[in-house]
Amino acid sequence: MVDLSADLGFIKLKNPVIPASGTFGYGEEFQTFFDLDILGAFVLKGIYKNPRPGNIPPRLHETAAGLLNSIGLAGPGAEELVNIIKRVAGITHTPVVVNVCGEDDEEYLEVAQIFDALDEVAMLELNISCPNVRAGGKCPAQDGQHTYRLVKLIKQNTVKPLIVKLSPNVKDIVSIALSAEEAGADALSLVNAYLGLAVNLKSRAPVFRNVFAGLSGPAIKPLALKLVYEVARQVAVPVIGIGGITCGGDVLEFILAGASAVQTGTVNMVEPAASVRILHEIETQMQELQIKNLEEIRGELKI
Amino acid sequence: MVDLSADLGFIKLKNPVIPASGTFGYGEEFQTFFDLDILGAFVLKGIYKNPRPGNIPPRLHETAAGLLNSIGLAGPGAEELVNIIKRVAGITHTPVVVNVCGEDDEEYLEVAQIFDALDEVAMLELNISCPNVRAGGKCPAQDGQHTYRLVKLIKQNTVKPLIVKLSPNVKDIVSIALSAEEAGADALSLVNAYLGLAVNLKSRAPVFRNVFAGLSGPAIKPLALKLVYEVARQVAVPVIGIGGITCGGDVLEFILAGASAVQTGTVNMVEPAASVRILHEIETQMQELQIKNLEEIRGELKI
Amino acid sequence: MKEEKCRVVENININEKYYLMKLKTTTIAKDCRPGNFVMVAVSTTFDPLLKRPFGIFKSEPPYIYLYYEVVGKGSELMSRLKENDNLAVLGPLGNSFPVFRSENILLIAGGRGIVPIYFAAENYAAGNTLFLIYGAKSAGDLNLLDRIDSLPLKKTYLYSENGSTGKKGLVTGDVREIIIDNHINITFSCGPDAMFKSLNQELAGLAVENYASLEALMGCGFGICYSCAVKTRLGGYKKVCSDGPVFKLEDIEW
Amino acid sequence: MKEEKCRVVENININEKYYLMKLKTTTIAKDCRPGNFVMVAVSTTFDPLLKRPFGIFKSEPPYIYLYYEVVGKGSELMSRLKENDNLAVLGPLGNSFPVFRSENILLIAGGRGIVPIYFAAENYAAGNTLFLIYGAKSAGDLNLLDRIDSLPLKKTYLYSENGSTGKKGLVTGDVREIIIDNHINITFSCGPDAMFKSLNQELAGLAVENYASLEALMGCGFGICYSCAVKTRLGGYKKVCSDGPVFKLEDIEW
Ligand SMILES: Cc1cc2nc3c(=O)[nH]c(=O)nc-3n(C[C@H](O)[C@H](O)[C@H](O)COP(=O)(O)OP(=O)(O)OC[C@H]3O[C@@H](n4cnc5c(N)ncnc54)[C@H](O)[C@@H]3O)c2cc1C
Ligand SMILES: Cc1cc2nc3c(=O)[nH]c(=O)nc-3n(C[C@H](O)[C@H](O)[C@H](O)COP(=O)(O)OP(=O)(O)OC[C@H]3O[C@@H](n4cnc5c(N)ncnc54)[C@H](O)[C@@H]3O)c2cc1C
Ligand SMILES: Cc1cc2nc3c(=O)[nH]c(=O)nc-3n(C[C@H](O)[C@H](O)[C@H](O)COP(=O)(O)O)c2cc1C
Ligand SMILES: Cc1cc2nc3c(=O)[nH]c(=O)nc-3n(C[C@H](O)[C@H](O)[C@H](O)COP(=O)(O)O)c2cc1C
Ligand code: FES
Ligand code: FES
Repeated sequence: MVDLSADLGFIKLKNPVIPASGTFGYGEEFQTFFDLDILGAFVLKGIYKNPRPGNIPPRLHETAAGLLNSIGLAGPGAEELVNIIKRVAGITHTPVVVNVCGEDDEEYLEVAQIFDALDEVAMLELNISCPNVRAGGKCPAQDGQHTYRLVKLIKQNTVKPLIVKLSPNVKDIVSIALSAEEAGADALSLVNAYLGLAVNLKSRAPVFRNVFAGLSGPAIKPLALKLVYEVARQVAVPVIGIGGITCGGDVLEFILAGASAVQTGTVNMVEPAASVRILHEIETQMQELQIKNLEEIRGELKI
Repeated sequence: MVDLSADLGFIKLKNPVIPASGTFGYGEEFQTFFDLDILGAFVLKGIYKNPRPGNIPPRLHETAAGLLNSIGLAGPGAEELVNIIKRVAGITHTPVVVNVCGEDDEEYLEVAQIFDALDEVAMLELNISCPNVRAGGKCPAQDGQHTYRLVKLIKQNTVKPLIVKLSPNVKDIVSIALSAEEAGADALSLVNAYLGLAVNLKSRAPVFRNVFAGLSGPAIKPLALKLVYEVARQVAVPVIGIGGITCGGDVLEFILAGASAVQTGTVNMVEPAASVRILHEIETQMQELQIKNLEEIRGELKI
Repeated sequence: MKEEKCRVVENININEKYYLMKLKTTTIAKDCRPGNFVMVAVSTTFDPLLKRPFGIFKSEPPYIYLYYEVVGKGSELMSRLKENDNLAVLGPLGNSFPVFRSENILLIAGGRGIVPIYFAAENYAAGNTLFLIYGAKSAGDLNLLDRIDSLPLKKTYLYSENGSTGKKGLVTGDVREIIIDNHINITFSCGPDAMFKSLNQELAGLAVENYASLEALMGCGFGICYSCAVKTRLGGYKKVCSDGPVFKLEDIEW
Repeated sequence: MKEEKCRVVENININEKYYLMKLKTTTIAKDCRPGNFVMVAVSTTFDPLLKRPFGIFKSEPPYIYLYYEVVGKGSELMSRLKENDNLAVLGPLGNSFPVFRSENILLIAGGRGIVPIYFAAENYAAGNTLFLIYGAKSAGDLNLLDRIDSLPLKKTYLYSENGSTGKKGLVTGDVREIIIDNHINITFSCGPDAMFKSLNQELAGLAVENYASLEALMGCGFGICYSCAVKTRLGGYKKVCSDGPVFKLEDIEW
C-alpha cells in the first residue's frame, strides 16, 4: 500500500490533489460527481468583499489544448460565501481553502479577516495573481514590494495558514516567491493563468474586452512545471504546483520538481470527476514506480 | 484579387509567410513538397562558425499541442553553409535569411560577416534567443545591454538588413525590443521557443540533459500573439510574428496584432507542405473578410 | 447529472452539414426533459479541450438523439464518429421548459433551434394545443420535416430566408398575427440571438408567457466556471448552463 | 516522398495490442522499398501534434500494410480508425536494406521489428537464401506466424523470452551458431535497442555484413529537425530518418 498523504508542514493532507480556485465552484456543485471527502483539500472560487458581476462576455476562448478565460472573478461577495461555506462544511470534512481577493490592500485584509474568523475554513489562499481584473492583466504579484507588504499585512492580522498564489506573468517569479516567503507566507501556490491574446478576425478586435486573458490547461504544463521547479529550489516553505495537470503522472512530475501538493484547474471543468481518476492514477503509478510516499520523491529530480 | 505582399521597409516580400529557422532545414529539403518560389522568404537553420554535433538525445518531447525541443543548434558550420546557400540559390529566387549564432560576440560577428558578404543571402537574422545552448536556457536576448552591444556590433560591421530574434524568456520583452531597435536592428522577429520542463517519471530525471527545453507549436500561440502585440506597439521597425502559427487565420491575427510578416515554425515539421495551405488560406480569408492588402489591417486591432 | 460513456448507435448525415446522432445512454435518456442539454466529449485528447453543449432532440430510453450542425472543429470530429464508437457525455444539464395543461402553445424554432422545440412538442402535446413556426436560412437548413409532420401539431408554419422552402422570410415575420389568430398564451422558442432579439420586439405588449432556450459559450456546462453569462434585464448575469438554458424571454437583455 | 491522403482499407486487431492496417495510397506503395517508413498523421487536431513513424510491412500497390503496436496515445488513436477513414501519410521515407544476389542472409526480428524484415523477406528472396530469427517477449507479441510461414525462408527460428512459444530465450541467444552453421554472410536486423546492443556483441569478429534498421524519436521524418540523432562510432550523429533508418550495425555507438 502506498501512502498518498501530502505534508504542508502546517497541515497534513490525505493526498496531494487540491482542485484549484475558479474551477471547482464552491465544492458543493461536485457532490453529484464524487464524495468531496476523497480530496486533499479544495479551493473555493475567488472572493471579494462585495458581490461582483464579472466581466462582459465573451469570457472564454478555446486555444490548442488550452483555455483563455476572462471571467473577472464573478462572485456573491464575502457575506454570502460565509453561508455557502457553512453549508459545504456540512457535507465534507475535507479542508476548505478560501481564495482571497481585493481591489486594494484594505479589501484583501478585510476579506482575509472574515474567513480567518470562520472555523469551517482551514487555510487562506491570497490571490494576488488574477490576470483578469485590472487592465493589461496587472496584479500585485508582479511587484515584489507590493507582494511583501500585502502578505505581511495579512499575516500580521490573521492566524490561519496563508498560501500565496503567484503569477507567471512577472519579471522574475523566484524573487516574488522570496518576497512572499520573507513576509511570512506559509506556502506558495503557482501558477495562476498566463496572459495571452486572441483576435477575432471578423470584428478585427481582441476576443476579450480586457484585451488579454488568462491561459490555462494542458498547453501550459511544461511552462508551469519549469517555474515550480525554479521556485521550489529557492524557498523553504512548501510549494503547491499548478498548471495543466490532468493525470496522475502530471502530479508526480510536479512533486519530483519540488511541489508538496498540486492544484488541478481546467481539468475539473472538462471532466467533473477528474479528481477520482487522478487519485486512482497516482496510486497505481506510485505502485508501479515503487514510490512509497510522496516525501520520498519530492524535489528529488535528478539533474 | 487581394494583394498578399508584405512590406518590411527594406524589402518587399511576395507574401508574409516565412518558414522559421530550425524548422525548414536549408530549404532544399522542401523542394519535393512545393516550389520554394511561393514563399515570402525563408530562414535557414541556425549556424555557428564551426560544425556542431548538437545536444545528446533525446532532443524532442511532445506536450499537449506543443513540442519541447533541445536540438542544440546542430549544424555543419559556416563554411559548409556557404556551399549549401549557393546550391539553394540555384533553385529559388525567394529571399534567403541566415540565422546567425555565436558562442560569444566575436563569433556572432564572424558568422554575420561571412554571410553579409554572400550575394545569395538577402537578410541576416541574429539569433540571440536560442534556449537550448547554454545552461538554464540563458541567451543574450535576456539582457538589454548585451542585446544593444551585440546588435550595434553587427550593424556597424555588416550592410545587409538585420532582423533580431527575441526571446520570450525575459523579464521585459518590450525593453529588449527597444534596445535592439536603438542599436540599429532593421526588424525584430519574435518569439523564439518558451523555456519549459518535462520530467521522466521512470528515471526521476528531466527528459532533457539541459533540464529545460524550448516549447513551440500551437500551445504557445496566445502567449506569442500577446508579446507581438505589445512589442509592435512600441517599436517603429517592422515586427515579424512567430509562435504556433498553423493556418491563414493565425497569420492574419498576428498582422492585426501588429506584425508585418510572420514566421511559421513547428507546423513545417508536422506538415511539410503547410506553407502552400497557409498561403491559400490567407488569400481566401482576405477575400472573405474584404481585406485588400495587409497594410490595411496591420496593427489595426480595435481596442 | 453524471458523466456517462455512451455508445453511438447511429450518426446520420441528414442534409448538408446537419447530423442526427443516436446515443445509447445509461441514465441520461430516462432523466432528461425538454430543454435539457448534454456536454459531449468530442475528442479523447486535449484538442479540442472542452466538451461541447448540444440540446437533446429526443429521448427514447435508453437512447437520446442529438441533431447538430457542423460549424467548427468539435462538431466536425463528432460528425466522423461511427456506429459503436464510444464517447463521454455529461448530462442531463440545465433546466427545462415548464409544464402546462390546456394551453395554446406556440413553438418557435430557428434553424438548429428545433432541437429542444421538437423534444417539447413530443412531450408536451398531451392536454395542450401546439403550433409550430420553424424557419431557417434555406431549404438545406430546414430539416427533419417528415419527423415534424408526425408530431401532434395543430398547425405548422415553415419559413426560409431565401424562399427555397415554405414562406419566404424570417421566423418572426408573422409571429404576432399567428399568436393573435390562434389565441396563443405561451411560447417556447429556440434559435439564434438575432431571432430572440426580434422576437422580443414582436411579442412586446402581447399577453403571452414566453420561454426561450438560449445558447452561450460554455466552459463546464454545470455551473462552476461562469463562462456562459447572459445579461438579465434586472441587471447582473445569469448562467445559461445552470440557471437556464430556458429563461423568460423578457428577463434577458437583448 | 509526398504527403498523401490515404484511405483505411482495413485495420485489424491481430493480437493483444498489435494491429495490421491496410492503406490505399497514391504513390507510396509503388515507390517504397524494404526499410522505408512512413509518418502517419494519427490525429487531425494538434494533440497529438507530431506524425508518428511506422515501418512499411508490405507493399501491394496501391496498398501498403502497417503492423503496429499500441504503446501510447498516437498508436491508440490509430487503432480506432475504421474502414474508409482517411489519414494523411508522408512517405516513403528513409533508406532501405541494400540489394544482394546469391547471399545467405539472416533476418533478425525482435517484436515489432518484424516489420521491415518481413518486407525484406518478401522482396529479397529471389537469388538469395534467407533465414529468419524472430523473437519477442511472449507468444502474444510474436504474431503473423502464418504469413511468415508462407515466406520463402530456408529456415525459421522462433523465440520467446518466457518460453510461451518457440524456444525460450532471447533473439540473440543462438545467433552466432546460426550464422556459422548456415554460412551466413549478411544480416538484416530490426528490434529494440537492447537487441541491437547484444547483437553487436554477439556478431563481433564474425565475417558478416550487418544491416540494422533503427528506431528513434522523430519530429519530422524527413531530415530537417535533427531530433532523431543517433551517435555513430566514428563520432558525431547521424539522422535515423534520412541517413537511415538502415545503418551498418557496427557504425552505431551501442
Ligand atoms: C445549451 C446549448 C445547446 C446547444 N444545442 C445545440 C444543438 O442541439 N445542435 C447544434 O448543432 N448546436 C447546439 N449548440 C451549439 C453548439 O454547442 C456549438 O455549435 C458547438 O459547441 C460548436 O463547436 P465546434 O467545435 O464545432 O465549433 P468551434 O470551432 O468551437 O466554433 C465554431 C463557431 O461556433 C461558435 N460556438 C462555439 N461554441 C459555441 C457554443 N457553446 N454555443 C454557441 N456557439 C458556439 C463559435 O463562436 C464559432 O463561431 C448548443 C449550444 C448550447 C450552449
Ligand atoms: C523508423 C521507425 C519505424 C517504426 N516502425 C514501427 C512499426 O512498424 N510498428 C510499430 O508498432 N512501431 C514502429 N515504430 C515505433 C512507433 O513510431 C512508436 O511506437 C510510436 O511513434 C508511438 O507513438 P504513440 O503516440 O503511440 O506513443 P507516445 O504516447 O508518443 O509514447 C509512448 C512510448 O513510445 C515511445 N516512443 C514514442 N515515439 C517513438 C518513436 N518515434 N520511436 C520509438 N519510440 C517511441 C515513447 O518514448 C514512449 O515510451 C517505428 C519507429 C521508427 C522511428
Ligand atoms: C475559469 C477559471 C477561473 C479561475 N478563477 C480563479 C480564481 O477565482 N482565483 C484564482 O486564484 N485562480 C483562478 N483561476 C486560475 C486557476 O486556479 C489555475 O491557477 C489556472 O487555471 C492554472 O491551472 P490549470 O492549467 O490546471 O487550469 C481560474 C482559472 C479558470 C480556468
Ligand atoms: C526543432 C526546432 C529547431 C529550432 N531551431 C532554431 C534555430 O536554429 N534558430 C532559431 O532562431 N530558432 C529555432 N527554433 C525556433 C523557431 O524558429 C521558432 O521561433 C519557434 O519554434 C516558435 O515558432 P512555432 O511555434 O511556430 O514553432 C527552432 C524550433 C524548433 C521546433
Ligand atoms: S458553462 Fe460553466 S458556468 Fe455555465
Ligand atoms: S526526425 Fe527530423 S531530422 Fe529526423
